[in-house]
This record gives sequence, structure tokens and C-alpha cells, in this order.
Amino acid sequence: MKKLIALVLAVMMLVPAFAMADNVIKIGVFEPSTGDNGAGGKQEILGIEYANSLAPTVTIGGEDYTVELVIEDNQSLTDKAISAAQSLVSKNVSVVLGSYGSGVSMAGGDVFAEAGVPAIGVSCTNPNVTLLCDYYWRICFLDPFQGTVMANFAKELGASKAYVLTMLGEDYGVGLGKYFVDAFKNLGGEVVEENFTEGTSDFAAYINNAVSNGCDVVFAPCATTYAALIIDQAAAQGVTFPLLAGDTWENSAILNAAKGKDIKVYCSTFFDENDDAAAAAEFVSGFKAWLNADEGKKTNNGGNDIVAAVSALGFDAYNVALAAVKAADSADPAAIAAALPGVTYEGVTGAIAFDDVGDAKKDMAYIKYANPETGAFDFVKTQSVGQ
Amino acid sequence: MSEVKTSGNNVLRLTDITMQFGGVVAINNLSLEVNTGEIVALIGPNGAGKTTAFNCITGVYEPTNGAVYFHGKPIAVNHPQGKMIKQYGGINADKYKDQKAVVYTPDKITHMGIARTFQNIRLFKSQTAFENVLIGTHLRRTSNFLTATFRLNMKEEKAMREKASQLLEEVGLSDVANELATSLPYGKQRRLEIARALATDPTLLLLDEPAAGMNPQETDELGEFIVDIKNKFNLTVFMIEHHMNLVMDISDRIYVLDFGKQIAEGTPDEIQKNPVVIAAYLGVDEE
Amino acid sequence: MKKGNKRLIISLIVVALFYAGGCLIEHLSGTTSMVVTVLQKGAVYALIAVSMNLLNGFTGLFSLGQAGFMLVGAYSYAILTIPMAKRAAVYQYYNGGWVQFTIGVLPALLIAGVVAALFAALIGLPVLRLKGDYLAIATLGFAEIIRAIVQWDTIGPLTNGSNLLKTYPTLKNIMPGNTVLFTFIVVGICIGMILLLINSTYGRSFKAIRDDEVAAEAMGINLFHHKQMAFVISSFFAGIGGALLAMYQGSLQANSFKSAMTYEILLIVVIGGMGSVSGSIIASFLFIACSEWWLRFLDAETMIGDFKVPLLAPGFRMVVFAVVIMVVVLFFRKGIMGDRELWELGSRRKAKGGASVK
Amino acid sequence: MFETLLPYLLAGISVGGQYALIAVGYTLVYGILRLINFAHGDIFTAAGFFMIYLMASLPIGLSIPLVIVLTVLLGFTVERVAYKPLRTAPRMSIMISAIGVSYLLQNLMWYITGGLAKQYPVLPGLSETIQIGSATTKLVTVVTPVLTVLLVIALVLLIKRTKIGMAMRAVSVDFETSQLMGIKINNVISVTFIIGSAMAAIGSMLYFSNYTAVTPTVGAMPGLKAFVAAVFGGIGSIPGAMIGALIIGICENLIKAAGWTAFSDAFTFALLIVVLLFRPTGLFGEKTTDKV
Repeated sequence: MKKLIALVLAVMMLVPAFAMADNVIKIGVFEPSTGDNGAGGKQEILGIEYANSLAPTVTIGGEDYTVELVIEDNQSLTDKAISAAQSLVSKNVSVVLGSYGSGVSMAGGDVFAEAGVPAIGVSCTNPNVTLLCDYYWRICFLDPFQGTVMANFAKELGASKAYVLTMLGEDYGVGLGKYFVDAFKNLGGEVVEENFTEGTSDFAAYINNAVSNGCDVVFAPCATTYAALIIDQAAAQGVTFPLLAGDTWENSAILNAAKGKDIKVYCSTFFDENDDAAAAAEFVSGFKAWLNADEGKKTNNGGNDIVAAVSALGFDAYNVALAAVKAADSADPAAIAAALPGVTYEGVTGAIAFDDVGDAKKDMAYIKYANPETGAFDFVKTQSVGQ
Repeated sequence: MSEVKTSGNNVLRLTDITMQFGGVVAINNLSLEVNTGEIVALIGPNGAGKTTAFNCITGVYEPTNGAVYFHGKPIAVNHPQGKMIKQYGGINADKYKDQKAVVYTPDKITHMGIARTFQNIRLFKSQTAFENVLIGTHLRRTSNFLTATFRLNMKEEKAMREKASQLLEEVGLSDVANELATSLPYGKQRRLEIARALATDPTLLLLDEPAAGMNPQETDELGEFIVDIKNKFNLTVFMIEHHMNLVMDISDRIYVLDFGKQIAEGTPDEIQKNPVVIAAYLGVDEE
Repeated sequence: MKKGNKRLIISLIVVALFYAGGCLIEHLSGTTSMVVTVLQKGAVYALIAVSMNLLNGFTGLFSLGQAGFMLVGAYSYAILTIPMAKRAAVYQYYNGGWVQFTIGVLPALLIAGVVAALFAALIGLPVLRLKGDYLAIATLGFAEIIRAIVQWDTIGPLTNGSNLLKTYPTLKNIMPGNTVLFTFIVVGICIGMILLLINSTYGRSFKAIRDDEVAAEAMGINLFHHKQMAFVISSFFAGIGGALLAMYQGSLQANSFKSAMTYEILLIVVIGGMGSVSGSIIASFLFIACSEWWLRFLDAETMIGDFKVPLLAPGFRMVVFAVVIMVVVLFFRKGIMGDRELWELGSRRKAKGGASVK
Repeated sequence: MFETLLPYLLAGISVGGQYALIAVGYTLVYGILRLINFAHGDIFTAAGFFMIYLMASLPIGLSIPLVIVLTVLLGFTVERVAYKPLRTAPRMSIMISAIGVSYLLQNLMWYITGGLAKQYPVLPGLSETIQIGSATTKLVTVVTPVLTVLLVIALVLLIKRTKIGMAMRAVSVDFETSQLMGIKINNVISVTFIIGSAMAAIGSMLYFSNYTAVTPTVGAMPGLKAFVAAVFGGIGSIPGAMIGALIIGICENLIKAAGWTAFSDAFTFALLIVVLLFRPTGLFGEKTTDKV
């Protein structure tokens, strides 16, 4: 028995993990499909898959290469993310897309950098993703921007004292919260900051704190799991002030939580499905059709055909990757990495061009309102720091 | 306080020991002496509190009242405290009031030179006979965990091992040195437990029913064995035993305990004639 | 005794071959291949599992604080080794943080262990007086408390609060191309020390305490003193293990050191066999290889032609895993090695029952 | 002052009551098997998922009893499969088995639900909001303490008055002897698990009506806290468990009110350790001396 185990072990260890057919270029998809951010991750994957269904091949050196998507679940956990990233790298992907959530992206970043595989961040908004990793690019806006935007918006709603609630140990929320706080204070507002610990279900006390501190707006960037609870319990306690959050809240989980309740929920996001720009409109209609054609995809989207901004970003990310491959005219990661900085692309989420850190130069966020009656997101306005 | 003066050569000395669990008085005002070189037996019907007495001596229990002296040095002194003051069912409580309570943990007491065996054998089950005895020698180590880990204590380690195998020799278990302790036959396990106790270099050896579950012949051998090691390691032996012939054969003096009270004390012949003792034992037989 | 020596030599040769193999594989398949990942992480987990085994398997103390001590070790290492140039960026919200110096990797590893050991010494004072499962739950609690403190915003300038620590020297940039060798060397030295301790007179008395506390105390073994010793030493190596894990991961977040991690390690120890160092080592490599590599396919929805393989979906891997573990716990309670070591196989101490059996 | 504290107290009482119902399971099982049933929190979670999946297709009148039945079955099975075979094994391996079961249940739920939060259905009579003094809250906040007290009284009567209850007490005092006295240990243990699971099921309905998102790991924290409550109240004592739970529920809400939100969980463990050190028998537990 033991000998057998030992033997198997030895053999498996010696199997080199190499295997590559020709005329196939592998694009790694580094996304959570389980865990706190699973919902958003799945929507992002959908966007990527849709893009892939439209552009399944790419020409390199005159030859057509079929694009194979290699999807790994990073489970929304920084430690699991590392092995997920390693598994992608070991499958010889040429470029990586993802992830939803900044923590996992930063964790995976090292692995990609180590292997010299370029990664394109889809909706990870923490500055350090690109700042501390030379192989990470990103097509969405950053938290300092988003935080400022929401602070401005809060002021416009007439708020003077904000209650900022973030999850202890979640760098995305804590980071975004900090930027919001700075911006809001600069605008002359007061702030009460508090954390909840992972696995918290009981938010009653936090809502009470917000009320008893006389806050007139809540900013709670966190995973949708907790968002749903916060909204539900805020409504249960009949709060009158609005709840604000970042991109994560643009999710059907939020709509379900807010539906039929007397509560005002706003979030900032990367894209609006009612955008009348031609590209966007085309994408939206196409994507809806594609979703409705397949129940499985629809469930992954949260059971409806509402187009999430992260899906749009996923769509753009894939096309940016293809553009980079074309520019490099090679499936070699190094070449693609070299080509990426020069890539520019007219995406459905706006024009994408990278600055020297590797971030897309984006200066506009879409603010949406979770409409309790219709159970859909209403577009409120676009906002940029300028205002 | 007259009791506390020690009469010269006694090794162990209990004065007014009372052990009470909640309302139950397990030992009631027991006083006894064990002198150097003696073999003293503590007998009595089941539940008379013999093992409890051992536990008070070895620091497993803290007596409710009374004192234990070892070579004249107090190793346990106590008087009813807290809610025990109300509950206390024994006597002579006030005699120890103004003495400060003395408590030692079992390991300290073993360190002072009292070693014991257990009524229900307690060998280290995953260890071999040899290792069991070897563990007994750990107590007299001079090395700390660093010197031991990095093997800077080779000399001592060697000495320990020699001593252990020597002891196994003494008790006639060398042939089974590498057997699992728990795989040994009953009699050998008892001997092993004694060897393990001897490994701690005791001056007083407490044996809790060493002959339990042995046939007459084994018992006789054990008797000789006890006397034998007593002389070889010049020990004092204090034992609890039910096998009367063994007790009568080897012990110099006998204490009889019944329902926690001492009902008799004396030489084997005296005890055999003692009506109270006989009554106590007959009483038991009736049940 | 001679036979023992021969076995020792043989097993040393085996170890040497294993080391050589490790390096060879790395040079053949490149640092980023899955097999190398498994070798690195497996080795790290081996150390952690052995350190836990020292406590649960050899001393019979059911402690569930391992993740907490790994956390302490990992953070101590990372905080001390992040290069000055990068601190401003890493501690972006705490303008550079408090610590304004950097030390070498090896001293940092050592300090990681020492700090973890100090924590253990403090926690041990109260907790080790508790028995059995109370000890388990109390240590579990302390691990959680430590995590809460590390993430606490107020000491953010030290721990970077909830945010990742990055840019500290990782396996890759210490011995480029020889990451496996480095890991194996450090882990090897640590496990070697643990082995020496276990086979010393102190190790024997640990086992005595495990087998029978009352008898051990009657043998003059000071229970608390020895338990404390085992606890502190175990935590020392858990700390180093945590630091190595940080080096392996390349980025560090308190969030990942949950009780789930402790459970994983505990299960590794059980699979390997309570009270068997070699068992823990084997089990670690098996566990990591399966969870990170061989069983990954279970998580991927795969089509064979038009036929969709049933059950395969994200999360299935962990289910299979948990089932296997339950089977081991219920039907092979001795685990792979029982409480024997590789070099004892075929020796005449057969009937020997492990701490977790009979 | 009271005006501001009232909502915290209400929240504390209701969550405390929900912990109490979980704690009963721990205290009964531990009282008899001396086993921390690590899986209990996950059984609680499972009950939540049962409700979600049943309500999707069945009317509430059927769902509620079915949820209880299913949860009881789960608890019963866990005991038979994972604990019964280890009756004679050392405590440690039973506990490891318990951890294994918890690990398995969590991964299973993770696999089935994709690890995503599921919205708990609205239970009439629990989810409506009401006004109490200055505080607005859900009806469940009021229902919970009442229901909890009633259930606990019922349980205490069951244990004091009925034959099986007597058997349970006997077993918890002395396993071996009661076996000799001809008590069918296994039945008694099964009953304990059944009662515990049923309580967990009811607890889950109250808890999730209050906190409406269910994830595979959601039960872990309440589970641990409930265990702490059981220890605090004195292992084996059902009223103790309830009072312990209420105290913990209220304390953690007051701590949050005081702004120490990051440490509301840490507090629970700190409390546990303090209790274990200074009063291992808890508030209402009896002292036991182990024989040498």
C-alpha cells in the first residue's frame, strides 16, 4: 500500500506539466466563481465568453489561431488565488484576464510576473494591483477615483456626515473606504468609520451606530453577500438616509435585497446598459440575446438578462487582449507584454489606453440607483472627479 | 503541637489526615508512621480509603485537614478552608489553623524521593518496557531541552539507558525490554511498574495492591521480590495489599483502615488476633 | 541497534535522493510548473504539519491554534523584510508604516519563529491548564483573536491592517532557480531538530504525558512545564512555517489564516498518522499534490464530445477531498504510518498502537 | 440614554435567543458525549438551505415541518455515521471526526450552492417590521425570545419529567454505570442529537429571517458563539445555555455600540477563556472530580 502510494507520488511528480497543440493560443481567465465575489466573477466570465464567441480566432503571422479560454476559480481567496494562478501559468497561457476583486489580483500578480505572463485586470480597482506588479495592466478606473466620485455624489445628495462601513481584512473595501473618507473630509464632511468581521450576519448594531451618530449617508463598499444583509437590515430599521457603495454593488443580489423595500441604494460602476453609444448598444443587445439563448448562462448572470458592468469590462478585456496579441503578432507572453502598453482600443466601456503604470486612463463613472419598485438599476448620472 | 515533633528515624508520617469530597469523608483523622527500612502494610476492606491515603501522600489530592511529613519535612499541610469550614466532618481542624498550608504537586513529591505504583496499572501504553523505565530516569536529568535536542548530553543519555536496562535486569524483564509494555502478562506489568518507580531513585516506595490478580505462587514470588529490592536499594516500603499471607509474611507493621478510620495498628500477629479487625473483615464478607 | 543504524542510513539516502530529485525536477520543468509548486508548498506544509504533530500527536495536547502562530510568524517575517524602497507603496494608507528598517531573510525567519514562540509562551500560561477539547476551543479562540488584532486598523502602520503585504523577498528571489532546494533545506533543518527533540529524553516524557498524565506526573514529570515547552517549540516551528508560506505565496493577508487552515493541517496530521513525523511529511505532499494539482480537473466542467461529465463543477474537488478524509478518520484511524516512522518499518515493534488508536 | 441603547438591546436579545437554540444542541451533546460537535453550526446552516430549496416549490405550511424533519435526519445520520463508530476511541479522534464532518458539510454546501449567498425566503409573522419605542425592527426580534423561553421550558420539563429525560441525565452523569443499569446508550444519544438538530432548525428559521443571506460558512460563527454560550452557562444545563447565549448576544451588540466593532467576535473567545480559567463549570454546571 505505502509502497504503491510512494511510487504513484514519484511518477506523478516527474510528469512534466507541458502540453501545447499548435494553432491554439490560450487565454487564462483568472476569476472567482465561488466565494464572496463569486457572483460578480461569474458575470465577468460571461462577458469574456461572449467576446470569445464573437471573436474565436486571431491571426498570428498570417495563420489563424483558435483562442482557448482556460478558466481557473480563485475562490475569492488570496491564498487559493496563488495556486489558481500557478495552475494557469503551468498550462502555458499567453495572457491572463482578471480578476474581479483586487486582493486576489495582487496575490496572483507575483505568479504571473514570475512567469512573465501579462495580466489584464478587469474590475480590480486597488492602485497596488498595477503599481506593485510590472505585468499587470488594467482597463477599469481606480479606487482613488471611485472614492472621490462617490464622495462628490454623497455631497450632492446633501450629506454632511457619512458612516463608512467596511469588512475587516478585505483590502478592496477598506481601501475604497479610505479614499472616500479622504475625499469626503476634503469636501468638509464628517465621517464615522467602522469595520465588521468576516462572516458577520448581524448588522443591526452597525445601522444603529449610523443612526445614533446622526449620519445622513452610508458608504459601505463590500461583497454582495454582506451588502444584501446591510440593505435588508437597514430597511428593517426604517433608515431614511441613502446607502452608497462602489462597483461591487452593481449586482442582482442588491436588487433582490432592495426590491419592494423603502430604501435608497446607489452605486458607482463602469458601464450603463442604456448607454446610447453605438458600440455599447450593439454589445448590450447581442449579449442579452446570447444570455437568453442559454439557461445556464442566465443563471450565472443572476437569473436575469440585466447587463452587468463587469460583463462589459470582461468583453473589453478580451478584445484588448486580442488587440495586444495582434500587435505583438505572436503567442509569446513576453511579446504580448511588450505590445500591451501601446495598445489602444475603443471599448464598450469607453476608450482604453494605458498610462505608464499600466492603468487605463478613465475619468468617468456611472452612478446607478437600485429601484425598489422595478427591481432594476436606474441610470442616475455620469460623474467624474472634475465636478 | 505535640504531633508535629518527629520521632527520629521515621521516613513518612501522617498526622490527623482527613480527606473529604464534598460531604463524603473518605479518610477520617488518620495518623501513622513509617520508619526507615520498614515494610509497612495498609490494609482494610474495599472503599476503606487506602488509595485515597496514597493519593494524599503523593500530592494527587490535597488533604482537607492534617499534615504529611517526609523525613520530618512537611510535604502537605492543610486545614478546612472556604466552604469546607462549614461542611467539615472530621476533627482536629483547629490544630492546623495557624499553620500555613503546604501543597506540592505529585512531580515535586516524586522528586523528593517518594515513588508509587498504581492499583489499576498505569504504564505508558505506546512505549516499550525499556522506554517506560527510561522515562522514569528523566526526573534526575541535568540537561535542558536544548542540550538534549542537540545531543550535548550523550554521557547522561548513555547513563540513563544503562540504568534502565540494569533495572529491567533486576526485575527480570530484560528479555522483554523491547516489547510493548501493555503486551506483557499481568505479573510482568506489575514488576515493570515497580522498576519504573525505582528509576526515580526513591527512598520510600508506595505499592498499591502489587499482588492484585496474582495467583498464590506469583504472590509468593512477589513477596520475595519486594523484600529483595527493598534491601538492594535500601528502601522503605509502604504498601496497600489484600493478600493476607503476603502482608503477614513480609510486613513489619500493619495499619488497618475501615470506613476511613484507623481501627488497628501493630505487628502481623497482633493484627491477626485483633477482634476489631476480624469483625471488620467478617463484616465485609457478609456483603 | 545496528539494524537501527542501517535503517537510519538508508532513510538518509532516501532523503538525499528526494532532495536531488526535487532540484532536478525544478531544473527540468522550470520554476513555475505545477510540480515545483507542489514541492514548495508541500515542503512548507510538511514543516507545519510536523510542528502540529509534535503537539497533538506526541504530547497529546489538542491545540487548534496553529494558524494563529503561522500568522504571527508570516507577518513578523514580511514586516521585517519589505525593502525600504517599497514600504511607501505597500503601506499606502499608513504613509510608510512604523517599521523603517529591513533585515536579512535568515535572521527574519529566525525572528518569525521566536515571535510566534513568545506569543505561545504568553497564551500557554493560562490555556495549558485546560484539558482536552477545552484546550482545543481556547486555542482556536486565541488564533481568531490574534487575527482580529493583526487586522485592526489602529496597528495598521505595523501590520498594514486589512491590506496585503507584498514585495518582501520570496522563495523566487532568494535562490533563483533553486527554490525547491532552499525550501527543502530550511524545512529539512527544522524537521531534523524536531526529530532530535522527539527522540531525546524530553521527547520521551512528552509521549509519557500523552499516554497517561497521572502516571507521567508520578514519574516526576512536571506537566505544565513540559506542556508549555512542547507548545512553545511547536509554535516556534509553526512561525517559521508561516514565514515560509509567506515566502511561497509572495503576498500575505491575515484573512487567509482562518481556522479552516488549522483544520486542513490537522487533517494532514491525521492522514499521515498521529505521532509519525514521516507520516506527516508524506501526507503533506500527497494532500498538496491532490488539492493543488491532481484533483483540479474535478473543478472544471468538462465535455467529452457533447457529453457533459456529471458532477464536475467548481467545488467538487473539495467534496471528494472531505469524503476521503472522513473515510480515513473513520476506517483508517492510524493513517498512513500509524505512529511509526519510515525507518521503523519492519522493525519488531509491531503491535504498537498509535495515540489515535485503542 | 435608554432610547439610544434600546435598539442594541433588542438586537442583542433576539440574536442571543437564536444562539440559545443552537447552544442547546451543544450543551446536550457535550453533556452526554463530552464532545464538541463542531458540525452543529453546519447543520444549522444546512437547515437554512433546506428552507430555501423547499420554499422554492412547496407552501410554507409544508416547508417548515419538512425543514425540521430533514435537519433532524441530518443530525441523526451524522451521529450514526461519524460518531457512533468511535464510541470507544479516544476523545481526540471523535473530535477530529467532528471537524471532518464540518469540513465535509461546508464543502458539500459550497459545491451545491456555488458558494454564493442565497436569499432566505420571507416567513410571514417573522419578517414584517414593527415599531418598539424608538426602535424599528423585525417581528422576529420579539418572537425569538418568547419562543426560545417556551422551548427551553418544554425541554427542561422533558428532561426532568420523562423517562428518556431521566435516562439522558443518568448517562450524562456516568456513561458506564448507566450502561450497566440497562440504559440503551445509543438511543439516548440519538435522542439528544434529534433534539439538538430540531432546535437548530427552529433557530435557523428565526436567525435567517433576521439575517437573510445564507452562505455555506454562515453557521460557523454563530455555532462557535453558541458553544461559548453553552460553556458559559455551564455545560449540560439547558437554562444555563439560554442565559449564557442571551448575555453573549447582548454583550456583543453593546460592544459594537461602544465602537469596538472589530473585536465583537474576539470578545466572545476572550469571555470563553476567562470562564474556562476562573469558573470551568460555568454559571450553572456541577463540579466533577476525575478519579485516579
